[in-house]
Amino acid sequence: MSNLVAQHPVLVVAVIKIAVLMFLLLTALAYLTWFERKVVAHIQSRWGPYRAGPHGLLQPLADGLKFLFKEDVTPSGADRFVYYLAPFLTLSLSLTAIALIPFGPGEFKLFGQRTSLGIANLNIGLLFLFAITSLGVYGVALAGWSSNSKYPLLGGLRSSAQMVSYELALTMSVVGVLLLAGSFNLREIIAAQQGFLWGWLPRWNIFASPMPQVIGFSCFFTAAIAETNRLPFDLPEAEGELVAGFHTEYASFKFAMFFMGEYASMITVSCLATILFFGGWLSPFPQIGALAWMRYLPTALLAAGSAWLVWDGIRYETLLGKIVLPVLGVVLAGLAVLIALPGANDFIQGPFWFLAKVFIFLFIYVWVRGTLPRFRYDQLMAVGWKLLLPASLANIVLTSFAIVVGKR
Amino acid sequence: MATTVNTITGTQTMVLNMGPQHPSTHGVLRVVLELDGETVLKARTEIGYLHTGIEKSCEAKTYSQAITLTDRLDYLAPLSNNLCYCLAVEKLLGLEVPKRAQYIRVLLTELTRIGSHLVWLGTHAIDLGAMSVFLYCFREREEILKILEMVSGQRMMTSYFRIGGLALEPPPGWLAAVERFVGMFPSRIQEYEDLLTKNRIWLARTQGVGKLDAEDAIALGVSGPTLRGSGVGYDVRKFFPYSSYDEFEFEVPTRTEGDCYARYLVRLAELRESLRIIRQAMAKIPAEGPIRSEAPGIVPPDREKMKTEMEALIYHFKIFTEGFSPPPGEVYQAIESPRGELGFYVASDGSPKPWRVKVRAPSFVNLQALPKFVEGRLIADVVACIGTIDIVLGEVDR
Amino acid sequence: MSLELVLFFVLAAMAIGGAVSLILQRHPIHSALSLIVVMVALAGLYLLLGAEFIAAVQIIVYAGAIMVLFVFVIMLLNAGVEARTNVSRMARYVGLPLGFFLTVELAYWIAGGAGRQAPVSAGPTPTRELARMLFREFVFPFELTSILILIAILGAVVLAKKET
Amino acid sequence: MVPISYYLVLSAILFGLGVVAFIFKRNIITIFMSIELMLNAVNLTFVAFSRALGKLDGQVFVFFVIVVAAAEAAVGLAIILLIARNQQSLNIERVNLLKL
Amino acid sequence: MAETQDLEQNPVVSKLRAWDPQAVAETHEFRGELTIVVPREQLRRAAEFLHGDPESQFAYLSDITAVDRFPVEPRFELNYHLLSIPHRARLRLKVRVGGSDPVVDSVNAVWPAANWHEREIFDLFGVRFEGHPDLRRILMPEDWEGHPLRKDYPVEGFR
Repeated sequence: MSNLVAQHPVLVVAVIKIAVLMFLLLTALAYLTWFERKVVAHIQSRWGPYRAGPHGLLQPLADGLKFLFKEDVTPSGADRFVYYLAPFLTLSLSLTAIALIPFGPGEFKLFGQRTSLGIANLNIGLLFLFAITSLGVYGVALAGWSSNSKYPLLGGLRSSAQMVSYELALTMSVVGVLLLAGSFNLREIIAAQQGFLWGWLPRWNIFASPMPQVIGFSCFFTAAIAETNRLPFDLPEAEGELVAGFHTEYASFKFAMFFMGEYASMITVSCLATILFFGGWLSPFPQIGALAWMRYLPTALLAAGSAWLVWDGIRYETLLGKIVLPVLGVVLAGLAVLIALPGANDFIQGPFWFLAKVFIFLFIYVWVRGTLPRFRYDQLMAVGWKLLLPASLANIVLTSFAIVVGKR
Repeated sequence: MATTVNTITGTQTMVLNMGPQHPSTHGVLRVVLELDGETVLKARTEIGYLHTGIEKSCEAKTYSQAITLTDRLDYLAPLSNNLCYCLAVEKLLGLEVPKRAQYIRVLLTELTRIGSHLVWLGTHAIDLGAMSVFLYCFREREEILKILEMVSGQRMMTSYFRIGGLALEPPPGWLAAVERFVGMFPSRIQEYEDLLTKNRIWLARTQGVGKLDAEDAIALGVSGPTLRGSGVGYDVRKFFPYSSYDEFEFEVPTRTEGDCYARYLVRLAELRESLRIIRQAMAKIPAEGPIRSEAPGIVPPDREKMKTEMEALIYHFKIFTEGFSPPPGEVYQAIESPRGELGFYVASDGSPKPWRVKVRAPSFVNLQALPKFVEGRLIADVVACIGTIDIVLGEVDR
Repeated sequence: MSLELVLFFVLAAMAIGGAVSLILQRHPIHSALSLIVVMVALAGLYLLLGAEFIAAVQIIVYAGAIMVLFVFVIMLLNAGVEARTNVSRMARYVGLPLGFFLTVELAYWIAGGAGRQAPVSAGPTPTRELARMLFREFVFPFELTSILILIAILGAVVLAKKET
Repeated sequence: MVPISYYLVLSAILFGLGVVAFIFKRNIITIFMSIELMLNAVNLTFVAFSRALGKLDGQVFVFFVIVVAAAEAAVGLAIILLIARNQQSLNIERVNLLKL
Repeated sequence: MAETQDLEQNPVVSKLRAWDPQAVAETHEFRGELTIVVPREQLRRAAEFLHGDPESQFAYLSDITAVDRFPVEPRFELNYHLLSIPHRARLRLKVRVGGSDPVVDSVNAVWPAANWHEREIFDLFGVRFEGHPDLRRILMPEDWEGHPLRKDYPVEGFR
């Protein structure tokens, strides 16, 4: 085996990249919950987490510990194997999906291997992403079935029907993008969106000629919210009706796995929306004289953030906050300086814009959750089959027509 | 898993126990649903999980002591219960309450109505998934509870109305607090409406759901907004005015659709009408004047008198040790509580303890309509229908 | 042993294990899960064979749609553990040996006969080529499948509606 | 390099197992699944040969097989649903009359 | 407390008298509330009449209350609080039931609202309602012994 590894240094690099990404991702997941709670709290005019650490920054840690140490109850009569399998399936699939996401255009060297940001670069990357997400339904359906309880069963039934229906709309809504890009490869899809219309409007697929993918994007994002079981489509877990839906009988870390799986798929879907419709890591500003300072936007933002942290930290009520927040601010300031250096600055542009767009989508997710009521099951199906699917089909027809006409 | 075969359609049905522990049953209500897929074939309502025997307890208390028990009935509108019980006993005694106390009673019960409707709106919305509305409503309810605390010293179990008037002189500055609330509240109602009234999902979830026509509504004896949403303009405040309600100008909002959305609109309109009544009451309440009627032996004397007059001290002692004895007879007094016609039947045998106290709880009667609302509809509608009846289990089970 | 061969054996073991488990499991859900394992393993084998598109379609359609449908139906019908009824004697005493024999024979002949054929050099087939074949040479059958699917949808709807 | 015969042997074994499952299972749904298993085994052969011969026809065939399998699953499961409703059982031995 | 003379002029009372003299056993008024005592056998018919009669239209049943007058016999009083929405009038129908055989006709068919009220009275007083579709205990557990609101049932319950 050891010679196998020596023969294939790619494997070593891949393992290291996976470890780093996994670490970053799990941290991001934890802080995504913090972010969601904070944003929803502010929408609802309350403070959100505030006790654990300054601004509740240690809340994810506290939550994690709580999940680990809670009693883990298995309902009697549960199908044990499947009951344990389901959360693993959910989490591992949604984590796997992120392996296919490219985070930036740059390349770097590791153990003499030139390698890119992102783990896998497949020719049919998009198809594979869909393949993995299409398996996601098993986690939910099996969890519902194996709990041997009625609410989870109903939740599981709902989810399998819902996810299968919306997957169709999800897949169909990106066909327009595929037609424009002519490739399944996510990097090539981004590359196809380079350039500007009339010198200022980025040629992202959402604006692209000959056929802006506005319909496609609306369908995609709606279906994506449904695929990730978030409000207003969170029927499989609808706490008002089905208590907690498919994960009613899950506690402790198994519950946390569902939770993390949901947030991981939120990230995946936001990344996909960014890549397919909003130009991935491409900057929205043309690199012309007046806007050249945009290269230093990440630095500026970080610097502003660090200044605010220091200012806020000094005034903070608790001693811990008085120490932690300014230190964080100084670290951010250091980062800001670091990414202003010429070599790093080029490298950081792609990931910066990519993550910024992903962040906006995640914010929209939370915003929607804070605003809308929930659909009823039959209405949900009606939206999926009678609105989203025809709209995305129409989008395909219109796009292909526009391409044919455009070629003339 | 228990599945039974429905003999009529030949399909397998599933019996689902919704509650008594369920997030959307607003307490310990249990609904036994027979489901075909997600469609409700039959619904059976089981209550009694919060039965505390309040009516029996009343028979062992003096008339004044029983007031504290009424707080626990509809714990979202304690002052309505206080008011109804006091009015019933006052009717039994033939006691007239000073105008100032009457207006303060009206003002506070209307505040309670707003508070109760806010809880209804918030929980109804969160049942249907609109989480933010819930927190907005509780934000405003907090202000009301603060006013109640200011006046009575208690946020929820107020026991502020006493037989013959009020417990205490309201503290200085309380009207300013009401004023602040009244000034702020209309924009807040608008906020809820912005989030819900024209929201497509909200419309889809409530319109045409939980239909009840006027005839069925009357036959089932439902009252309050549930009845008025079906187009019957029965409001006790207008029909049998009590506590000077006839001196106030207000509308009784009705809708004819008879669905959840109609009831939602009725209740929202009631919020505005209550505000109107509160504004009028604020103008009417005299700055000075007695808050208790002059009835020696029934109404406790003022603190001041008690310390100076021998007679008053004796009455005070007698009232709080053995109570007072109304003449034998029976009365039924109804008021319009936030949930509908709240009635107290009080029978006296001439002793200091009521012979029988019966609460005509609006939630109890309205809840009977639930199977009518949900049969043939989906599980998700059950939640909407329970929410739209606006039940309080403390009152249903008593 | 080359990496490819290792992968092949791992995936083959997964596939065979899944198939055996499909037979041995008595609850339909477990059988369905076993079959999903087989399908995922096969998708991996397709990748080894360079058929990227087919591998993705295998997972999306087979594992992600058809098997979900199976699981859905099993959950919907609340199917219990399979009754252990007596297998027909014919199947037990004639069918099993025959099936076993058939498998061994097939394997033997294939291993002996077709094994000489060397595999063509590596490199995934471009999806573009596959698309070209589908829409040029096989365009008629391709369009026919859409009619087939339409008919299947109609059939399913009619069958499911029959009750009412 | 994996010799093509390995794939073919694997395919044969899978097909055989599919046949065994088809014969031995009593539950209609499982029997249906064993058919899918056999189809899958055949697909593997197609892809393997397509690779060995350097032609794409095999993959196109697999594509068609998958489409047919999907159509079959839709109709087949609808039939199973009907049987389950009318017979209250999924046991193949109780579905011996040619009627639903 | 009864001013029988005056009440003869009351339209509801006179209407009911005119319809069936047997239906009114006695009438009283206390604090402006009209009470008509109806013999047990006549209750169902009187209810139907009051519900359907266009001049009374007591279509709305507010409440049914039972009172235990123990140890007086007949022990139980059932008070039906009726409301006529078009006429804005209230009326109390009273029925007296003996303790030895506490049975009354159910008015469930006249006012469906009576369903739970009658179940509650059955539960807490032990008065049975003839013709009730679903006469089960409602507040107390199914296997509860005794009827808690009866006067011979101690407030603390049986220990």
